[in-house]
Amino acid sequence: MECFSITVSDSPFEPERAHADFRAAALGAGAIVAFTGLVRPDENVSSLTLSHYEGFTQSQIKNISEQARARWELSGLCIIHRVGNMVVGEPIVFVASASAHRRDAFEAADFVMDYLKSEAPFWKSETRGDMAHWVEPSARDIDDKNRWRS
Amino acid sequence: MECFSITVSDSPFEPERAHADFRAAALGAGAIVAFTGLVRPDENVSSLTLSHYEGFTQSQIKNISEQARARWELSGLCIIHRVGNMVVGEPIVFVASASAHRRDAFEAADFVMDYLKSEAPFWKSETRGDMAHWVEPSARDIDDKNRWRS
Amino acid sequence: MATILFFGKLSDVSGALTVDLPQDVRSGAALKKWLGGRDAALQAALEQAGVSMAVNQQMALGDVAISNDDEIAFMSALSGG
Amino acid sequence: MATILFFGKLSDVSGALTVDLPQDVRSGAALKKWLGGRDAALQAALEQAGVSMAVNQQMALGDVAISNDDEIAFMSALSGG
Repeated sequence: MECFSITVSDSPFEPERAHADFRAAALGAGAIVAFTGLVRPDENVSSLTLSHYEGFTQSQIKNISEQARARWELSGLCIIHRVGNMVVGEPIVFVASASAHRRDAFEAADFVMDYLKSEAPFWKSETRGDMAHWVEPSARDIDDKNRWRS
Repeated sequence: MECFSITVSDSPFEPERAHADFRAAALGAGAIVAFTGLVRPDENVSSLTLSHYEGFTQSQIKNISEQARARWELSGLCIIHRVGNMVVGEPIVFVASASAHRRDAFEAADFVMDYLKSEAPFWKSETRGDMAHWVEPSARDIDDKNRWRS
Repeated sequence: MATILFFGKLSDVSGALTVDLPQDVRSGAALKKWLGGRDAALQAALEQAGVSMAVNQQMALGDVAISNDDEIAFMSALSGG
Repeated sequence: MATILFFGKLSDVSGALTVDLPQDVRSGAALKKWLGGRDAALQAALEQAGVSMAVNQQMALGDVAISNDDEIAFMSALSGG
């Protein structure tokens, strides 16, 4: 059974719930890799808000998902991304890939995360003290993404 | 908070339960990568049994865990391995790594899995028809492990 | 009427607009120039590095044709997820 | 008495043994030879590729010293997890 899904939502989600649903749907896969990104504690940041462009953001993520499906042998790929206001420790992103082969599952999840972190249409705003400011992708995120150029 | 654990058990386990416990313990990490290995359906295999050498197997896995901790910046590494008789779809192995950095979490989980699949002291027996036979690591597993030689 | 959306840093400078495009504003580049002419702060923001454009939710370049039926988005440099 | 354990394919040939080691069996290699001399099937199995040895749960080579207090394990080629 195949299971490909993309969710962008301002509601909190439980990575373990998503993992259980994905594992049930991806029945028959030998390998599941799940990445969970969490809001890290930063004593200078009091608030984190992620904006997106409804519809466009989903379709750009769908492109990434389709690239991953073309590149690796996957029986499932689940992408969940939080938007809106988030607090420390909350899950921001969950990417799970299922495959018969361990390597395909690892590489696909890694690839999708690198694209999400550098090219997906999200705009992040952090409040430090009284000042909200927009955050751009780190040089590290851009380097990570460039690993996949062939 | 740091969380490093190794479990080898003949009791079934829930990857999602392990993930929830790990996420709670690794509070403060920005990235969690979790690998789950499941018994794949194979119409020719009626039964799969994994043996280990109690104590020795755990200490060999501990070596691998310590190598990963030395190589990557991790705030947690959880390794669970099933032994005994297993049925299709059951989780065999769960490896979760937590880090401030996505890349460290991905590479550490990938590394640990490659070692578990090729060098950990487990002996796998499959029953095909009436015949039980011992399985050796695949050439693919050995190639995967060799990627980490520096 | 065309819908003009702004994302990221640009959304601090302008909210969404619903506008009747002048006859001579029929490309992405012409729209950018026209919007900048109405608002100096927006002009400066639109000229920052990393600003991209989408027309009807498709990535577009300056020569893209636009009309009053379109949804045009100007997006500041992406943050990533 | 020394405890001798067998894992993997080797465990099909012999169960665990508790033995009083002869005076001249004081290395891993000597033990392997001695066990093989008692049982031709075990001798063949111990000579297969990939067989490794541990003494008191530490990986060991043939020249490792052993005594009657030790736990010695012979392990067939590993399957991996």
